[in-house]
Amino acid sequence: MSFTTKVHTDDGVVTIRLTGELDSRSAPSLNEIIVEATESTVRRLVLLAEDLTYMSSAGLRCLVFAHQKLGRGVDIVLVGATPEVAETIRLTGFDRSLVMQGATER
Amino acid sequence: MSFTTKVHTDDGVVTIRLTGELDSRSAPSLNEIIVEATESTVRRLVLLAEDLTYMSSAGLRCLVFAHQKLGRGVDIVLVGATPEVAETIRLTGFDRSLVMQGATER
Amino acid sequence: MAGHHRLTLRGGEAGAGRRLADLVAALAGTGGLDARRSYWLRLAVDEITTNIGQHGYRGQGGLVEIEGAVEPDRVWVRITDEAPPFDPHSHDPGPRLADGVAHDGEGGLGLYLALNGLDRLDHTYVDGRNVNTLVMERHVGEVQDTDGGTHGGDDRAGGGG
Amino acid sequence: MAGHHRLTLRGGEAGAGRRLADLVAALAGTGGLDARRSYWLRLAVDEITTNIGQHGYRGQGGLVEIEGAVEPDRVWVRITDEAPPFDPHSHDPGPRLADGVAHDGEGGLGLYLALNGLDRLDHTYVDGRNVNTLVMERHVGEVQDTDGGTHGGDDRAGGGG
Ligand SMILES: Nc1ncnc2c1ncn2[C@@H]1O[C@H](COP(=O)(O)OP(=O)(O)O)[C@@H](O)[C@H]1O
Ligand SMILES: Nc1ncnc2c1ncn2[C@@H]1O[C@H](COP(=O)(O)OP(=O)(O)O)[C@@H](O)[C@H]1O
Repeated sequence: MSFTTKVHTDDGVVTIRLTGELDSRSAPSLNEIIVEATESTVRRLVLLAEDLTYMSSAGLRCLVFAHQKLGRGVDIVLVGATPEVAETIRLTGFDRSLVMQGATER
Repeated sequence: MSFTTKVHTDDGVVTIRLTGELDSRSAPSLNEIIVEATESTVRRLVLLAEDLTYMSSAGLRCLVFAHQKLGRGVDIVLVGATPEVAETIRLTGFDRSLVMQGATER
Repeated sequence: MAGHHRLTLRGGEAGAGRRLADLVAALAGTGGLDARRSYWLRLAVDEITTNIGQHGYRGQGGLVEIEGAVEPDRVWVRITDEAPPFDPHSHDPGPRLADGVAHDGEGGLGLYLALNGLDRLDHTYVDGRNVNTLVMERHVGEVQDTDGGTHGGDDRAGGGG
Repeated sequence: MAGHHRLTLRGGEAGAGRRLADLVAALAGTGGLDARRSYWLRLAVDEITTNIGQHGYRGQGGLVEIEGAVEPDRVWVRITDEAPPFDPHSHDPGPRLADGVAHDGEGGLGLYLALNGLDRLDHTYVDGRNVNTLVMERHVGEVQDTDGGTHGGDDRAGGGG
């Protein structure tokens, strides 16, 4: 009674390959996969900022917006911010709402 | 004043690479990208059914569930259903709510 | 009796679906049902057995006996349970289907599919038991094939004999 | 006057940000401001100019004149508009920041950043015009560098002379 799925999402098109037998026992797992594939399930937002050369208060408001959009349970990680971008964030106290990390190896 | 983003989503982790200058002119585009990356934006659900060897009414209810979940604007495409699965769908009139397509080349 | 199979389940048992599928495959193989009729017989057995567990016993479990055999003119499967009396024919989703509301999320399609796929479904309630007898006729070609003894044989056959 | 630049904008003009950035880069280059002070001067110019367009002219457009020059002890940028009188010092988000509500989505951080980054911001309202003068002092090292005449030159310099 095996039933397996393979999900692929590309630009709003969710493709699910169904393999095997879909009955009352396997149906709940497909429902879960449909929910997962179609609902927001963001667990973490990582912003790579090494190449962000400038950020005004309008950019700061984007971070605020993301924070509100994602809610408390979701970490926002800012990676490799330049000194000025980092200072902008610290000056406004927003460093308390996100995780600031050093640059990644590329 | 160029600002570009590159978004990558993997298992609930959304990574956005920010390049260039984020000011009041480019901020709206980042907001849009945040919305897109964090909200459901499924435009189409494709179910590849060539290897679906059995589907009872419980499986049919999954399709009904997906249909309700996604709403009217989103096509559900069922590709390569076997004759029995196709008949199950037609018997219950659900073929009016999804697009049935022949098998794909693999 | 040729190709007689029996299976006893307690509702909600994991893996019952596989064993039911094997039982039907064995009967269909012996009886020489074609793939299509074999599929619909399996679906009917699945739907009715699933309903007994879900609705009859309300998910609490209970005895379900399945037996089946091949006779010269037909393959039958008999499903017996001790849940409250329920005649599958009493449920007619026809009007809802005609209204195009089959997919309103309320389910109620399992019996419709089961009844549609079978040649006959008899229900009786005797001695505190529902007895549903599902019948698929063996067509001439099928009967002949079966007499040959090899066609359609399914070596995944499970269940007792 | 050395390194004098002028730029006239109508609010909401596309590409103004780039031209403002170039103007500041040219002044900072001539004035020998380090990268950090150059950045904050540009940010202050951006924030104040953006506010004039958004709040002063309410997105309807209006005259904005930007001129700037390098003097022996400082780099200044003067932003003039014909919108209703508004003194940037009248806006103090300090209490909100102290309460940790900076990120409540109400904005109001642009002027805070601008005032923080500048050495001085003077506002006057004369003849129906807001005149904001943004000042960055040239530090000793920067002044010396600039006297050499080559350090920090930025050939992307835009705006009139
Ligand atoms: N064994 C049973 N005992 C009691 N009620 C039943 C039984 N089987 C089916 N029913 C009733 O008939 C309805 C239709 O069943 P079915 O077509 O299989 O759809 P579903 O199980 O998805 O509701 C069920 O919702 C239930 O109310
Ligand atoms: N040129 C201006 N004319 C009128 N009001 C202004 C002007 N500049 C700023 N303000 C007021 O000061 C507030 C704070 O401005 P600012 O810190 O830049 O944040 P924001 O523009 O994001 O609201 C504005 O919301 C607005 O009410």
